[in-house]
Amino acid sequence: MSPWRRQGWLPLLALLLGAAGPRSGFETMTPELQAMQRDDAGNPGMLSVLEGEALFAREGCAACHAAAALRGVAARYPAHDAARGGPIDLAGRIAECREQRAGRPPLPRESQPMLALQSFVAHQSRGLPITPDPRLAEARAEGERLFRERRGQLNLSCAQCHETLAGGRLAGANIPEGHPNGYPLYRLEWQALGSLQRRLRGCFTGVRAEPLAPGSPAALALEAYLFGRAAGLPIETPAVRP
Amino acid sequence: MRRALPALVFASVAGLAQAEPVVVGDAIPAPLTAAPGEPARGRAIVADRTRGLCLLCHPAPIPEERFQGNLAPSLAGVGARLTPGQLRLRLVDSRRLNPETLMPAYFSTAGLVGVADAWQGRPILRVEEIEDVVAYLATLRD
Amino acid sequence: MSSPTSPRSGTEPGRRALFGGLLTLALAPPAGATPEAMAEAIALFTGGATPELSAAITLDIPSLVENGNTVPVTIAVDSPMTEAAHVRAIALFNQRNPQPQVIEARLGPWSGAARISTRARLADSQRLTAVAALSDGRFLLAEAEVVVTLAACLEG
Amino acid sequence: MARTLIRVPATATRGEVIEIRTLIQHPMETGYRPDAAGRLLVRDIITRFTCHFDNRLVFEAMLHSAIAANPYLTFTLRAEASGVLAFAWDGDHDFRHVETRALTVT
Repeated sequence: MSPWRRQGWLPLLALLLGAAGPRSGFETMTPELQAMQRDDAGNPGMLSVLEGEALFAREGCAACHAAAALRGVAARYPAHDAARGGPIDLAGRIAECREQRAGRPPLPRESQPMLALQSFVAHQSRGLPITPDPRLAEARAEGERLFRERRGQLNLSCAQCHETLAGGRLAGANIPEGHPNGYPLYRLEWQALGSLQRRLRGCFTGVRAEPLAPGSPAALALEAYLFGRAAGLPIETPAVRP
Repeated sequence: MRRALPALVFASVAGLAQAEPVVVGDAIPAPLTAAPGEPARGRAIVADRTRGLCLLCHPAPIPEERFQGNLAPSLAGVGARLTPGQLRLRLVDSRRLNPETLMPAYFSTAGLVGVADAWQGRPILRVEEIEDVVAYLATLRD
Repeated sequence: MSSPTSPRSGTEPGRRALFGGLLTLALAPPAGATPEAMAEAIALFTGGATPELSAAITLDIPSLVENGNTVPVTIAVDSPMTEAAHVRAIALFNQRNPQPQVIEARLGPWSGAARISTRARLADSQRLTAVAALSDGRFLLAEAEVVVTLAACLEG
Repeated sequence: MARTLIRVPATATRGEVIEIRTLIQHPMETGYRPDAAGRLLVRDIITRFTCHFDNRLVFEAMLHSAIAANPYLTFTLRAEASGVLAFAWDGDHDFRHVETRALTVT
């Protein structure tokens, strides 16, 4: 097959996938918010990326990891971890690396330094498509079960809002498809950068359900499923969302 | 794929055993309280996004509340479309009519999964509030 | 400015947590600012002079925002920015936050242009007023209406 | 220590009007927001931003609670000569952060 022909296919494929594929929350934001995310000098999430970059150097991460080699890493997470026999997410990997290899005290998942390190690492993959780890099929299946399970006093599932009703309006707010491709991200509601786990906690609390414990097998399974259903979407870290 | 609901278990209020609402066809014809509902209180509950939650999904003729959802049918005219008994069943447990419904059961805790501690065993509304909301919705005739 | 002793006494369910999440508001419902308070703050800025509505000043702010916590705003004044004719100051006011002031900026001929951008917090849909102080003692005014929609699923 | 993002053109020609963009990490706690227990959180905002060019004040802004968290501010300056831009953010509880950037005019 001639290279021409092969290339001819790609845009068509992209178009077809684009039409039916996942839609980033970015696309349904106002032009002003899109501009805020796009502009590195104005995106408030970049402050965390900068902080992460400084920490990365100060904590000696660069001794093993060249920043350039981090490109693409976040697009492959959550990944299969042989030692755990299951998924590990980016925050989990960073925590493990710091503690076991660098001998540093643990950082809580939601702490500012951890969010900063995570946003710095994920930022290196900005623009790269999410490529789910094929070894996580089992976790994704469990995650999908959780995604479709109705829960909480309001008895709603993730799927009801973020699949069936995506694009509708819950009160004044647009319901996005709920993809994880921009985390950690700067949410105007938080007025801060936060993790996917924090966002999930918000949703669970919203339907008056007990949130999943961050880093628990259930939380990792749901995360693996969310990244699986967002396959192909570019990493946007640090995204900006309302 | 959803399991059939177990026999309907209606919530009881703080130790006081509630008479179980009696479903007749697609309605609960008898009020749940001796005192009739109060439409003004019902309107306030419908408008309150942390109590009734109705406006998150339903548009309603409550003009001072600007941002109303579009996920569920408008409440305008609902009092002409449904009898108070039909409204009551839809509030108490809409799943009785459609197991896949988006609408939460406002007075049933049956079959719920993973409810947060703070809301455990509690229905979304109390019987008096259900009656207030029914009374209000019944006034929405155009 | 009125006392913030009763920050949640306003009736603004629109800005309250949906779905029973805890409150994560940037601003409590307006306990203070009103059109009158805004007019007072503007009078303080102009020293009592009445600003003229003018096309020479533009207040660029989205008419609809998803979240009032961070609303981009740019104010620009068409001015030669010379010693003889320049903008001395630019200020932004609001009607429905607890306080009517948002920002006051001072500039001069060395600024080269009269243009500032920032991000405001808006407790609710409301009218904003930008006022520019000119070197000749005049004040120019521009207004904009902003509709703030709600954020759903606020977290606990 | 607060982190900042400051964008100053690397070089400017004499007489050119440049735009300076600044962003600083700060919660801008309004003083009107209740905590979980319903008590108002103490106000903690940046109240004043200044830019000096070679020790001469060229821009000043007074900020209020209505400025968003992580204050973003842009303004302009006519570049007449090379020199040092000094940015300072002052606020509640003795908050002070200073940054400098060189401006090269050709």
